[in-house]
This record gives sequence, C-alpha cells and structure tokens, in this order.
Amino acid sequence: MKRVTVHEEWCLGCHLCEYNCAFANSGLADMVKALKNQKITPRIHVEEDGRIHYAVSCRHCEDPICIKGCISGALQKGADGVVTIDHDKCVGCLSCMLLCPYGCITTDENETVLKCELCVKNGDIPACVQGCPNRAIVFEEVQT
Amino acid sequence: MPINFILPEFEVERNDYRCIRCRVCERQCANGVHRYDPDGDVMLSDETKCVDCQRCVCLCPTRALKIKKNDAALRTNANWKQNTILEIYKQANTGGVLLSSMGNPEPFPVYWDKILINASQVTNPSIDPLREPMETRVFLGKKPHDIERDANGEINTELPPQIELELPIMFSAMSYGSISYNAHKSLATAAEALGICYNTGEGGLHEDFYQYGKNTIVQVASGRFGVYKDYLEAGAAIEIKMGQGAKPGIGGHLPGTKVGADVSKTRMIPEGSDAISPAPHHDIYSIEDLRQLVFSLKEATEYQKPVIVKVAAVHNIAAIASGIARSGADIIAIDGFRGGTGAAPTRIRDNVGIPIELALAAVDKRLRDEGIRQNVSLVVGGSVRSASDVVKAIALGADACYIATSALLALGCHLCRTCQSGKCNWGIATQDPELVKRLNPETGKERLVNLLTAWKHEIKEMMGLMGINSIEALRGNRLMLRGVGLNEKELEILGISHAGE
Amino acid sequence: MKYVIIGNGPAAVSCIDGIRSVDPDGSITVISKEDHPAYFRPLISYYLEGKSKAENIYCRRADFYESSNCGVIHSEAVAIDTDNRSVMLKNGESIPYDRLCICTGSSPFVPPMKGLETVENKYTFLTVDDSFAIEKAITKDSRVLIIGAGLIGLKCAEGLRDRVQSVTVCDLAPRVLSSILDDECAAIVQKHLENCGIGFSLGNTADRFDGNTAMMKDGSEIGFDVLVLALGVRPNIGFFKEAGGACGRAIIVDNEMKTSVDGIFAAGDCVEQYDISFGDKRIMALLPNANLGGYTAGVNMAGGSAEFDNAVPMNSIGFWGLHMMTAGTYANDENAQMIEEKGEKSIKRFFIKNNRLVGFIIIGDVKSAGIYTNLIRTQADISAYDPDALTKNATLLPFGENYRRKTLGGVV
Amino acid sequence: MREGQFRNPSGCAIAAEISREGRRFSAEKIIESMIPMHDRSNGLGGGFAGYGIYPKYKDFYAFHLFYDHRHIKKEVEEYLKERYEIVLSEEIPTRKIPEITDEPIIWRYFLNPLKSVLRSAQLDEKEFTARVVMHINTKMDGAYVFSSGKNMGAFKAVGFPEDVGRFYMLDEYAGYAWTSHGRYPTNTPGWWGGSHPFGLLDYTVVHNGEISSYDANRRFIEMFGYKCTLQTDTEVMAYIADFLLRRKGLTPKEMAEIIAAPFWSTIAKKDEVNAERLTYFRTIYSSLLMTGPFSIVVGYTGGLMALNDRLKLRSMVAAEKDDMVYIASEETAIRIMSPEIDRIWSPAGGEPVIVEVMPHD
Repeated sequence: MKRVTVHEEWCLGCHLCEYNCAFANSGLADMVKALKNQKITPRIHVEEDGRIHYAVSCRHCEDPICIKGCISGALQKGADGVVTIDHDKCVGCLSCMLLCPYGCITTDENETVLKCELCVKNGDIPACVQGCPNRAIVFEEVQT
Repeated sequence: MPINFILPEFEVERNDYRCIRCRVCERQCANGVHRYDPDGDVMLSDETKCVDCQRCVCLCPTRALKIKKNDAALRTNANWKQNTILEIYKQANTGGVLLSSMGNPEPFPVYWDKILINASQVTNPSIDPLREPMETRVFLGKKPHDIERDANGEINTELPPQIELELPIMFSAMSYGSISYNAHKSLATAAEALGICYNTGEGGLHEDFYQYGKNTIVQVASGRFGVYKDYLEAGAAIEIKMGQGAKPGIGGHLPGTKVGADVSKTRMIPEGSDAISPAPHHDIYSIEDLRQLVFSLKEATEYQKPVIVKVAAVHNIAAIASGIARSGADIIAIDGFRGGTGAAPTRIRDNVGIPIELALAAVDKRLRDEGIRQNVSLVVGGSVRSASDVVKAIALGADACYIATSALLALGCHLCRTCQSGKCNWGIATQDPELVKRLNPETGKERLVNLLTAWKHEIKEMMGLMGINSIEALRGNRLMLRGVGLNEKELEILGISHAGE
Repeated sequence: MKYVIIGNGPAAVSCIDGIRSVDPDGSITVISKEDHPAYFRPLISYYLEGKSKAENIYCRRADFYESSNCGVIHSEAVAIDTDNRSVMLKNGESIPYDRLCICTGSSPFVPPMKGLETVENKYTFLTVDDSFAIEKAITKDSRVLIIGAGLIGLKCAEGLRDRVQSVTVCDLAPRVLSSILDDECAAIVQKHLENCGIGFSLGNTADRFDGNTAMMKDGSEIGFDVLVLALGVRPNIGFFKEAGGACGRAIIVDNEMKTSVDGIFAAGDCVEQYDISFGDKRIMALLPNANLGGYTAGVNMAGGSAEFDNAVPMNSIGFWGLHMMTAGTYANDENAQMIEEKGEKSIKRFFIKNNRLVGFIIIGDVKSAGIYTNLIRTQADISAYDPDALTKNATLLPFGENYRRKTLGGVV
Repeated sequence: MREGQFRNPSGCAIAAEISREGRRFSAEKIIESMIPMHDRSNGLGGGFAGYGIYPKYKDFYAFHLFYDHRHIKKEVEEYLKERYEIVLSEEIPTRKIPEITDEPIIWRYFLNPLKSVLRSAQLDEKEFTARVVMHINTKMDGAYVFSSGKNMGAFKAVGFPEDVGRFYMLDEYAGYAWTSHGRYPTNTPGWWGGSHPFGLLDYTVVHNGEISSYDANRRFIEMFGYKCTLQTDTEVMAYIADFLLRRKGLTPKEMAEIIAAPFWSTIAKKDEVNAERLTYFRTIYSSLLMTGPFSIVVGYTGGLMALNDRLKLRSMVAAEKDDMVYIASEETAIRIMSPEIDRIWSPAGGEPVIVEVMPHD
C-alpha cells in the first residue's frame, strides 16, 4: 500500500508541507485566500532540533491504537488501510491524541479533531508530498 | 561609511497581499536576506545580501516573491559602465582581487549560434529515429594505425584502452570541495545510468564513489590533491589538467572554509587549509615533461587507462594540441573560454582564452593535416549548452563534449555566479551540511538523466534529419554545417561554408 | 469449539474479532444483559449533550454479530459451572462452553443513604438506558443534583448543563476528580467548570434526602428536581468469585487474559491486570485496554498466541475546551523525579523513574501527548534526552534517529 | 562549374555481371541492360568498367586519360616518361554517334614502372602508381586519369550509359566482369571525369546513392594521402576501397563490415569472435562508416563486391545463372542480361555480395 514516508536525511525544515496540507484541506482554490492571516492547523508537522528536521504525519498503522481508544467509533480504518475520521461521530474527547505514539492527531481552533487522511479527498497524491521541495516526503509503497 | 556603500544589484519585490508569512524564504536564504518581524507581522528584506539565486522565489508557495534588477542606477556612461564603476568601488573598499564564478558572462560572439545544420531533402532520405536504429555510442582513445593478423589470418582485436560512452557527452571536471557530496553523487549515479562518465575534478574521489569507477574520470591537477595509486586505478580514465577555460594559466583555488573533514580526507590535506593549486604543474615546464607524466601515469596503471590531457583553449591551441597528440596522450580535452568555475579572478575569467568553436575547428584540422587525428580523441567543453551545440561540435570534429554548467543547471543552479561564497542555496557549490542536503541526489540523478535523455533524443532527431544514423558519421562532417553572419576568416577557421553556398 | 462471552461491550466485540482472526468456524454465543448491541459507554453523556446521535453510539455496524457468525442471548449470567463448563443464566438456561470470556464490566455503586427512597427522580449514570431515563425526567427548568464529582458525575454534569436550569455537584471529597487529580490540578478544573456554570458543594455530601431536598452534611439544604447518583462503580465479578475464580478487587488475569480457572478468560473493566508503569496489578477500566484485552483474550481462546503486556492506565478528559490527560503512575512517589511546568490554566507534570517516563498529567496543552504515552508504554530509556525539552514539546526526538527512520521513513 | 568545385548529389542506375569461371564476354548485354533503367539516368553521365579486357598487356598499368588540350597531354607524357616505360600509347577507339558530343582527347597508355625510380622512391609499384595518379589529377590542370589498373579499364562520358557503351565500342571488348553506371546528378556539370565508374588502380566503384557521412569519410581518408578532388561519394568510396583493401590488406567482406557496419544491437547478438572483430572495426574505423542511402559495386582484379547501406535505402538485386552472377538496381536489367536465371534475391542492407573468379592454374 502507498504511504507517506519521511526521509529525515532530506528534510530541510522549510515547513512547506504544513502550509500545503493546510491549503489542501481548506477546501479553497487559492492558497492566499485559504491561509492569509490564518493560524494554520496542518495534519503534518515538522519537528526540529538544531540541524535535525523531519515531518511527522499519521502512519496509518497496521493496528492503529488510536482506533482502539476511540470512544465514539469516529476513527475508522478503510479497506485501503487509510485511517479516517468521521466528524459526525467524533465527540472531541481526544483519546486518540493521548494514544497516538507519533503525536499526529491535532485539533483546529474549533476543537475539531484533525488527522492526515492521505488526501484521499483531495486528489491522488498527498499535498505534503507534492509540495515537498526535496523529496523528503514521498508517497511510496511500503510493506505492511 | 557611506563611501563603502555598494548599490545592491537586486531588489526583492514582495507581493504583500500574497505573502502568507510562512517564512519559507527566511528559512531558505543562506544569505540572510529575509527576516520576519513578529511585532509588525511583516517580512523584511536586506537586499544588499541578495545574489539573485532565486531559491526563495522558487520555494515561495504563493508566488509572492520576485527578484528584480535594481533600477536604482548610477548616471549612464557608455564607457564607465555601472558594473565597471562598482568593481572599482569594491576594489577600493577591499584592496582585493575580484572573484567570481561560473563562465564568462560578457557579450563575446557565441559561434554555436552562428552555425546552422543541414537536413536531407529529396536526394537523400531523412531517417526517422522512432522507426530506425539511431546510434550514439562512441569510443574515446587512441586508434591503432595498422591491422595485425595472427597466423590464421584472424585480426588481432586488441585495442589501446578506450572509454566507451553511450552518447558523446560527459560531465566535466568539478571537484568535491568546489561542489557538494550530493552534487557528486548525482553526477556519478547519473553517469552510471546514462552509460557515460563524470569527472572527479582535482579534489580526489570520495570513498563512497569508488563504486562508480567505470563511469568516473579521475583528474590529476597541479595540486595533486587526493592522488594515490587506488585513485588512479579507480576510474575509466585519468585526466591531466593542464588548464581550465575559465582561468587559463592559473590553478584551482578552494578556500579553507570549504575544506571540512570529509573534503580534507578526500583531498588528503589538513582540515580548513586553503587548497591552492600551483599555476603550472611544477614537473611540467615543456611538452616532453608532459610526455613523462603521461607515461608515468600509464606505468602506474599498467597501460589499462586512457590518459586525457585537458587544456584551456588559448591562442596557439592547434600547435599545443598537436604536441599533446604526440605526447602519448589518448584524449585531448579542450576547454573554451566560456567554461565555468567555482571561483576565478573576474579579470581572468572575462578576458583570457578563446572560443571553443574556433579552437575545436583549428585543432581538428591541424591533427588531420598532420595525419595524427587517429592518435587521439577530442573532447570539447566550455559552454556546450544544448543538443544542437553538441551536434555542431561533433560535426566540427569533436569525438565528445564535456558539459558542466548545463549539468549544474539541471541540478538546480540558477547561475547566480557566487559559488565562491560557499553559500549555495541550491546545495551544489557548498559544503555546509544544512545546504548540501538541499540537493537530494535522487532528484539530482533523475534530472541529469532527464536532461541527457532529452538531449539524446534531440541529437538523434537531428542526426536523422541529416540522414545519418550513427554518430561517427557525423564526426568531422563539416559539410553538414553552414555559417551565418560570419566573415571569411571565421568561416575559414571553422572550415565551413556560408549559408547559401 | 464453543465460545461463550458474558457481556456485550467493547471488550466483548474485540474478543469476537480476536476469536475470528484465528477460528472462522467455531460457534460464539454472547450473553448480553442490556437490550442493545455493544455501544460506546462513554457516549452516554455526549448523547445527553447532543454531540452523539442515538444511532451513532454503537461499536459496530448493525450486521456485526451476523457477519461474525455470532449468537446473542439477552439474559444475565448468574453462575458458572466450571466442572461441566457451562454458564447458568437468570432465565434458568445453561449454556455450555469450551472457552469462556468474562466481559461483564462494572455496575454503579450506591451506598445506603437515608431517605433515598423518598426521592422520586433518582438515577445512576452508567448505561444508555440510564441516559434515556434521565432525558425523560428533565425539563429546561430542572435543578439537577449530582452526587459524586468523579468522572461519571462531571461528564453527566457536562451533558446536562444546557438542557436544565442548574447543575450542582457535591462530593464528600474536597476536590473534583479526586481519584485522578491532586488539589492543585483539581482546582484548575473546578474553576473552569464553575466558569462554565456548574455549581459545586465539595467536602460536603448529602446526609439524607427528603423528597426533592438534600440535607447536606454541613447542615445546608439543596433543592433539586433530578438526582443523579455517581458515587462509583464495582466490577461485576460475583458469580466468578463464587465459582472459585481468583479475584482481587476484580478478576485477576495474566498477559494472555487468562483467569485462574482453566478455559476462562476475562477482559475489560472487570479485570485487574499488571500495570507496567506501576509495577503491580490494578484495575485499568479504560476503553483501549478493554479493546486490547478483549482481542488478546479472543486470540488465545481460539488457540492463537497473543499477549497484552503493556497495559497502563490513562485518561483523556475534557470539559468545554479544557483538556486533561493522564497516563501511567503519576501520584507523588519519592523515588520518582517530577518535572513540572505550570501556567495559569495549565499544568504539566512528568514522573521519571530509572531513566524511564512512568507517568504524566497534563492539563491544558495536551498536544501530541500520545508521544509521552508511548514513552511510558515502550519504557524507552530517556537518559540521553534533556528532561526540560521533554516537557516543552512532545516530539519524536527522544526515540532517536533509528526509530524515526523505521517509523517515519518506512525503512524496515 | 566542374565536378569537384561543389558537392553534387545524384541518383543512379548500376549493373554488374561476372563469370565465376573467368570466361570472358563482351559488354553488349550490360550495355543493353541499362536501357530499361533509362529513367534512372538523365544523360549527364554514364560509364563502364571491364576486368580482364587487356590480356595482351596484363602486366602493365593501363592508364586512361582525358585531356582538355594537346599541351597538357605533352606535359603528362613527359611526366610519365620519367617514371614509366610507355609500352603503348594510343587514342582509345570510339564510335562517332550523335548522342555523345564535346569529347575531350581520350588516350590510353600501358605503363611499366621504372625499377630505378621505384627504388629511389622506396615505394612498391602500386603505391607509387597511386601517387602518380593523384599527382596528375590534382596538380596537372586539364589532364585526368580515369583508369589506372592492370588488365582492366574504365570508360565513361557525359551521356546515357547505353550511348556511352556504344561510343567506346565496348561490344568489341571481352572481359570476365563488367560494371556499369548511369547517372542522375541534381546539378548539370558537363565534365566527363565526373562520370562513373570511379577508380584508383584496379579498384573501381559504381554507386547509386548519396552518403550523408560524406565529409566525415572524406576528411578521414584525406589524412592518408588521398585528395578528393571531385566531391563525389564514388570518389571517396574508391579511395576507401583502395585504402582498406590494398593498403590495410583487408578482405572485401571486412571492408563491408566497416563501411556498412552492423548496428550495435546486431553486434551484441554475434558470437564472441565476430562481435570482437566488428567492435574493433567500429572503434578504429568509425570514420569510415557510411550512412545514408547507397548501393555500390566495387570491382577489383578477380572479383567484385555489391553492397547496400545498412538500412538498405537504395534498391539492389542480385541473381545467378550457371557461373554468372548479375547485380543491378532493378531486376528488369538483370532479365535483359539473362532472361533465364537460377536464383534471384535482394541482398539485405549491409550484407555484401562478393563474387570472385575461381583461381586457374
């Protein structure tokens, strides 16, 4: 299955993935309109320490512990292995946030729980991958 | 002091409506041009530091940035051009030799652009490369004069060592040190994928790249950096660098700041020391000395490696080449005055040497007149910019071309011509690990392979339209060329007729 | 093979999944006390609050039992005959089993209280039926008194606030969430809840009732229309104990979720299990543990091999925008080093023992807390990592480059 | 303008016949064979080469020359006399016909090189003779040697080939092999020397096509003392034949492997010995690879080789009848030479048809 993988070696810490993610999930056609004067809440985030940089987003684990802990059944793993969230069911308890070992579940200013859904609703290739200037984030087949 | 102020060359134009304050420009500019001011929530720019490398422009996700030529100008003077004046200011400020990099940017004639290619019409069919085989393989090296047969009449097929190339293009010498590890890796892996060679330059060969040996030309320059037995044996050929088109008559210069641990190990010099190659090889003061070095290298490698002698295109290049062809060298590489460099004194870069087109034509003719063209292969470089430049070079008589600036452009270089600063924002001409990682060699390799695959297609198209289906039938085939807007003398040197003739 | 599961909550359905992952054919019988398919128990307060629709509270799709080839009997288990391997039901039926899993959860604990019988509208708050009943009893003018400022009581308060005139919570303990939080942390939460309109009467509880009035211990009186009793829960383990099974405060299980009785497993809120952060067995009545334990039990029941060996207690609780998360063992322990960072409405405390993170409590900035949970669960050595940086930002840095290469880079 | 002052591409007709037994026969049939291919020529050049036609003088170099005027004839004869014993000097007999006009002085000599001169030049007689030819053709304005081998001769003129054959009375000669050429130049030079066949010593070439590698081939071969004065493909091919066959001692088949070298993809499929030799040739004689369309017949003492370019961009068929082998641009020409044939085939591109006369004791 194709997954987003992050190659720390090539991550420049430019944070473009965060902006591309926020834009892709904004539902708007123009990045300026989508992100201008906004505090962005991307589903991918860059962690850094001096010269170490890397982006982190949902790993779509084989056996996702976030789903095990979800008290509302909002988190689901589809047949394609993509872990998605059903906002109609989510009650915002953040158990998933407590459980995700990668710190990949976040919320926006309305406390809506957000997570990477591999841009399944946005197009073929995840926006973070498409926008990564150095192929640090790639969309590739991984062994599951 | 106001008197020190140098008018910035560029202006940063930021479309504030489009800017979303993502600060990518700030993070990506190694020169420190951009800065976010949280108090006013504004992005600020310091234009005095901008070199117009376009990194910020290319990464800005909202296309909010433009780098423009600064239109603030000194008073127009056709004799004292603005740049001339600014250079005087800089020298008055510093007392130093002006340094620059990449190739001669001055408006000298580009002969490639004054030569046109023939095509078949009626009397001879053009050949369709999509439907017929079209061959671009070449062998570089000395060709024997006589056929020998054994007792059974079978031909002895032993050849002097050759370089086999799938297309007549190689990546020219760029040292590890002047360019980054990732740039070298891109070149090495692309050369391997393309079936061609890249050239180590004078900085030795990083231990990681010995595995690409059969696609590597190892260089021996006047500084002898990184030269030892394993190195000489590592590659497909050995190149003696006598000169370089960008700075004929002077040696390479790598500032100590670029000599980190890895470069130091590869070059076999102390960390942080300036790597300054002597202007001449101090064991070569004449052609017979060159012959000695050629044969020393052959002895050292048991005559298994062709030896290339690389010279800058200078005034009496034909005679020099003739001498080299008799020195035991297998290949002569000639570098024209527009060739690039990682650092050269500006005056030298812009005023020394001759165009490669004329040098090539003169050398090929001289070697043929003397009947020694088979002694050597000819490789030319110094601003080969496109597939048509390659076709023209081959038709003028070259066996293959060296490209470097074109390759760097493919790797992301935007020709800002400030390699000497070591702060290449594209991760090419730098040793700063944070900048080096900006060139992902996977991408680099892919782009180089793309570039030369495209050129190969174009070369085949052009060969096909000339009715030629193998590159060797193009070599020296000057009838396929015509000049436009060239005077009698230029046509005579190029050995071509004028269009319409 | 005959499998019987007593109980029909998340642990039970995970147990079914576990069995089916190994044995697609054996017969499975679920004994369900409630008349509903398995549902997410914590959603009952969100149902009251209007965040969850009634049809969305179920753990699985409607056809789950059928597609898992699993029979459901709506009755209550009253005894186990361990010799003959059968379960006696309240309706007198006896169900034979080869492998049994007990997922009975817990029941509300209501101590004897004077005058309670005089209160007409009194409810416990543990099942969806409780929540339907409360919904029926309230109007927008109701005054609700909740006895118990624990998690259940406070979630009930949150669920009801916008639907009634007033909600008052009382508890004998001097602070809210007394079993989870210390005074300092509890004060932050209490203040936030008060700002949100919840009334408190703490260190003070109902002494006796008289109709719609609670006479408080301090002598005051609180009038109410609806009384909710949220004093705690007790694991439903009576019949197992009677059958001679080993219990502490709950059914004792090992990492394979086996009880002391051959052929009997247990999972969910009715078990006590080894807590790796604590170093001893305890009840960790939490949804992820129910799921993980149930699944593990199922696999082992069907002859497979699975272990659930990294259980830790954890909680994620939020009230109107204020979130708090806890995991592991975070009560003050003199052998543990505590790193604390405080803000006006936030607090972070980390407990480190033998170079390992054993517990934390975070109120406020809970972003990426799962990384800490994982540090506890994996018992990662964090000695090489600056403890101060740890508290500032949850990142994958302490796990090291190799871990990141594997998990992020997909390098196997 | 004359041939040599510009590059003159042309289409053409070629034909050849040879007796494997070495039987001698007249040129009558091959002259006739050119008639159905009339449209492949345009009257601006035709010619023939016959092998075994001078048995009486077989030990002497037979030089055929065109002279523009008497003065140069005299000068050339002086020059030859210093180097050769002139065994016979005569006008080449011609038949006056209205189709052929403006003829130059057409002369032939049978020559025996002077031993003393050869010794002092330290050259073998072939190399010596080749240099003499080269000298006359490049340095002696108004004289042109168009045939210079032993016991063979080329005959050519401006006109259609069938007329040229009658003009030279070739029906009265007898040889064991004949080649023939009709020319269709795209320009209009009126010079006899520009016609085919083109030869040096006993190597002659008739050719149909236009090689796109011309200048690459020319500039290479000129390194070895040849002067391409005519700027025609045929001339450069004749020199290459001389260079490879005489000077480098290669066989006609090996020559074919060089000038119509197989593609690399073909070489890759060959066995090791062949692949090595082919690779070797393509490496050292890469500049002799001829690209673009051609069909040629190379004549030499004792045989001939017909060859197409490796893509076979020009028509060429071959046929056998008893000991005779026929080659022509079109089958119709072969049917004129021999209405009955045993086998007819179209040789693949780059695959030489080599026919050699069986040795007689």
